[in-house]
Amino acid sequence: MIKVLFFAQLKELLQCSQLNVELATPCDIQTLKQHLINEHPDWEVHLNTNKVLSAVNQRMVDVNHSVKHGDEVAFFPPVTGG
Amino acid sequence: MIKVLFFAQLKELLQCSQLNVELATPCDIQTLKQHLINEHPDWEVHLNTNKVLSAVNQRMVDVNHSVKHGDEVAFFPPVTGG
Amino acid sequence: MTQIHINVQTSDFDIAQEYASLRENNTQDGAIVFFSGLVREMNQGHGVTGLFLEHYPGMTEKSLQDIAQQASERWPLTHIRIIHRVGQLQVSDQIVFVATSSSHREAAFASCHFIMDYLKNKAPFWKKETREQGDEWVDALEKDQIALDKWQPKA
Amino acid sequence: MTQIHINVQTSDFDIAQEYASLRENNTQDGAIVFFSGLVREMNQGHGVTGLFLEHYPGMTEKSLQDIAQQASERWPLTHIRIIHRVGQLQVSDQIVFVATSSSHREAAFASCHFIMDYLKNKAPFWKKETREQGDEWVDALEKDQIALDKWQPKA
Repeated sequence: MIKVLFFAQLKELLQCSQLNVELATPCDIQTLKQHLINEHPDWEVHLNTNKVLSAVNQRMVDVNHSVKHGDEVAFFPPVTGG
Repeated sequence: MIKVLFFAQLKELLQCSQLNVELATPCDIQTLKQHLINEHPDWEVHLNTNKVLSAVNQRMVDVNHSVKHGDEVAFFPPVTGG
Repeated sequence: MTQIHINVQTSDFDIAQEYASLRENNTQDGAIVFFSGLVREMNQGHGVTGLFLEHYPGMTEKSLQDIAQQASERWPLTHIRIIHRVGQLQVSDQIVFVATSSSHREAAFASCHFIMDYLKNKAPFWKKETREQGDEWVDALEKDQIALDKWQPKA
Repeated sequence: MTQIHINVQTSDFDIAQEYASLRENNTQDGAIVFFSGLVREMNQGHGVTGLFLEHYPGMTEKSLQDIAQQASERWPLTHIRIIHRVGQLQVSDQIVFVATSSSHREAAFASCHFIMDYLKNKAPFWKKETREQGDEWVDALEKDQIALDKWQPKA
């Protein structure tokens, strides 16, 4: 199982802050995104954009980063703190 | 009359913090220095060095800067504040 | 060995207390640099009456720790303190505080600036502004990304 | 229009009070940068137990005003505060304080750093250290002069 989190405007657009995904792992972030889009076709416009950043186990990664069972994956917009 | 001030180690080396000079003015800083050295030959080693900075009327200037009657001229070592 | 303190909190902070902590039993540092970020009334051309800060608990602390660690490897620092607030803030409120101390001012200035530039780009905080026309998420600015260029090794 | 405050004083200063002055009625600034310089126990390789600061009264204030003026022309700043102490100081004492505030952090960081670099080279202060072997005037360092290079217009 993979725990998937969404933050900020992405969370609001998807109307979802967290869900669990069962996937043949290891896969990569892009595959996980595609899986989410297959389940929720209206998410494509929000997820399939280079404006969405990804983290695996609380570290930022790129879309080729691999994901395995037990990982925590997060998707969010560019950060605006400070 | 020109008011001449010395600061920090230069003041200690010359054992002088202030003196007044009557000079045919306008002249320049280098001429004023030479006048002081003529009056105090042991000051030459301390005054005729590029380690000594000059100010006229409380603004840093170079040795070609002109000096006139009523000016306040200061000589001091490189500054070390902050 | 740099002493690193990181705090992510809803409550306000007292810069005098932070400054006192940096100076306590500290006879080796000649230079302390501080940055403090405040909620502005005008941002990117529109009026703001409040600011909500969302973050990613867990990752936030890790990312700030990681940025502080990088700074401590790059400059000889005695202390690094980072405080970032989350939750609902008002105009003029303090948002973020970064302080670095070192024997020398160049290290203190550069490291404090470096930490802020990285925090702006790498730490998972998101600002939602309360505007007259309603609440809006703040857009990330390209200039904040460009600000990182100065910290890249020269070719 | 930048508000400039300059103080040359024998007494200590309270950075919390300075910070409060910068924040007072200030809803436009997003960034405050502070520098504070302290008396170190070790300097240029020898132990120090005290520090005497001589200055050139009159010129000191003018030169700080002039440096602040240059900074205010170069960056969009709301406030500049400079405090420099003179007279007899002890280890860990505060020597100098520079704060700048602006809408944006790049201006606040750069201007505070600029003011310190120019103060180090242009303001008529001289330090005499109390060392175990007796009192000695501090030598100016070449690196402080080199620090000005970064503020020259690029060729």
